[in-house]
Amino acid sequence: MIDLLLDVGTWILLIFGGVLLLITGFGLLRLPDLYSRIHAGGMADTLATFLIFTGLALQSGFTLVTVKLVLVIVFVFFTSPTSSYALAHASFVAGLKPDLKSYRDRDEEDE
Amino acid sequence: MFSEHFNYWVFIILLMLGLFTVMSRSNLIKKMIGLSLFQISVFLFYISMGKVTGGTAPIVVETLGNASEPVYSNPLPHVLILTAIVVGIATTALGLSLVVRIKETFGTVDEDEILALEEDS
Amino acid sequence: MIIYAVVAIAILVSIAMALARAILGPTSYDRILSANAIGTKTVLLIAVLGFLNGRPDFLDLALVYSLMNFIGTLAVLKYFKFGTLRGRLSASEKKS
Amino acid sequence: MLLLVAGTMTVLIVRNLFVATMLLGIVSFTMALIFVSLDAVDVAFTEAAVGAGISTVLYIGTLAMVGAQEKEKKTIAIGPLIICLAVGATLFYATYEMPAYGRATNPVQTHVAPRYIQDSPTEIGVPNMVTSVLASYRGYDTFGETTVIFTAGIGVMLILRQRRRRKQEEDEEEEEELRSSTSGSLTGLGSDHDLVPHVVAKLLIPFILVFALYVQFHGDYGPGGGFQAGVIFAAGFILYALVFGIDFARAVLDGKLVLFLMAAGVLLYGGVGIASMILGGAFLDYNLLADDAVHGQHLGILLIELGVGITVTAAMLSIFYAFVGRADIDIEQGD
Repeated sequence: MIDLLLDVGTWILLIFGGVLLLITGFGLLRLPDLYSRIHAGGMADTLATFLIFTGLALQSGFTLVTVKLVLVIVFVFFTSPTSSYALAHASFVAGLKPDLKSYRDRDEEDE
Repeated sequence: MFSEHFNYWVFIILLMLGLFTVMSRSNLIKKMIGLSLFQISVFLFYISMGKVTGGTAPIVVETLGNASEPVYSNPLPHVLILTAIVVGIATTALGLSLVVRIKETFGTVDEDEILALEEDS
Repeated sequence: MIIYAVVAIAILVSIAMALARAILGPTSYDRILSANAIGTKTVLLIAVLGFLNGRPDFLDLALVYSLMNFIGTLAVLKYFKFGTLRGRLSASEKKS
Repeated sequence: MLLLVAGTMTVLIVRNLFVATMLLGIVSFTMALIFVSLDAVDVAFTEAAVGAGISTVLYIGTLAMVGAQEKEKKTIAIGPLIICLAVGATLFYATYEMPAYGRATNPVQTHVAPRYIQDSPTEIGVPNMVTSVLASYRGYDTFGETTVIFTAGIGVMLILRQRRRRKQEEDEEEEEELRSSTSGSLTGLGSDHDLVPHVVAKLLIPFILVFALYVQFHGDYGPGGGFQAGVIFAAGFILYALVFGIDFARAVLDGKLVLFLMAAGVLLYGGVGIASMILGGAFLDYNLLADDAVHGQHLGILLIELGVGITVTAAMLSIFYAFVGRADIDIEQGD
């Protein structure tokens, strides 16, 4: 019973993670400017990592593997937002402005 | 046929690209990058030679009772490549430091310009 | 087992997309971003592959990857903030 | 998956230098991924640590000093292209003579490898065959390679340490002025807004170092060992130097101390060999180091892996110091 429950949990988590990853990919490819791409690449990725690794941890039971999975999760949780932040900050300092024009164009199209 | 040699073909493509970069680019850093590519392709070649289909990484697993002994991939290429990677980075560092010195002496890292300067002086 | 394969394929597709961004990306920051994203996805893929092959004790690798990803990104950004590449960047900004 | 690599490579040829460096990092990641799928866990470990981390940092360090513009050249070099295609065609033809990929009966698999695979668990008693082959069966090779790294570290240091001559090109001076007019040096303390990386790095560095030690001493049982641990250890310090400035890192681990450690690692390796000679065996024959052969092998492998680890750490650090320290000299003179 518990095994079945764990399996189902893993399935759900992994599928959500996979879908999120695909969304990340599309976001990286399709969004108009750097700052929105950072959102796709930095935020969705972290959540997807969390989901997938939790799913894997459910499968592995209480072993060294689980401990390592948790370590990786913690590590990614620290580093991924940090590098996203540093990236956004560096590009802003370098004078790269958000591409507001494309948003405005789209809004006009909507109206 | 296709899957039997696919890895080797990829290796050849990478090797050609690396070789071409080394020979055709006059920028010295680009040459170093080409050299790295060349290295990587050779690593790929070795490792794919060592692979056994259905095998697993060459770290002994405990087999429980009647379970059959697992097939391991060949550890020897792994060893060679492992050391080669680290030595490779060391030599790359040496090359890059030479590039820095050349830049300081000649003021350029372009091979053609360096040769022209040499002829002038 | 199938789920692992499905997720692995999803990750691969995602990597391919990020790679396309790295190739297209108008500014260098886009390329850094996609390199970073590819790193994160590689970590995931290693973990999933480990489970797929039934030998999930190679997670040290994933840890090293995330570490190296972080260091590489920071180094590049540091170079960008204080390096000499600013002139080029404004040129590419005009394009966008 | 392999297609990914090919695609990346093609790109690598065309863009400017900085982009090429980034793409080299990506290629490295993909490559390590392929190594994992080809069962070469240890190699993937090393490739990840070296290719994606250290070599990117080194290329960046060079680019910071040299400048990232490559001159546009429209002409396609026909000579090299022809040579390349010829070499490629020859090799391609040669693959048809190659035995099929992944078959267990290939010549490579039948020569010495079965002996390593079958006997190493009983002879050496170390689960990770890569480690046992690396450190025990092929101990001579590894000793040589450690020496190569040692030499390379010293070489880089000698080349880059030299005072630069006063003969400077005009454009170079301009470049330096540009650099010194920007808000800080490459290695300086950074701006006030670097708070987040500072805190996170401070949190993570101890864990990185502990993890490096784990890799070092767990190398007998899982993927890992001296080479990888050395690189990770050095990476921890490089992170520290990147975030807090190189002066802080130098305060922790002085340049002279690094040199000393570099030599100490090689000496430790050689010392183990000589110790086994004194005990009456051949050079690097660990069986005699303890009462029992397997135990002796364990001890020997542990010691020489430690030696390798120390040397690699110190060599990487000294290379990094040399590169970054060079940039500092440049900036001082540009003022």
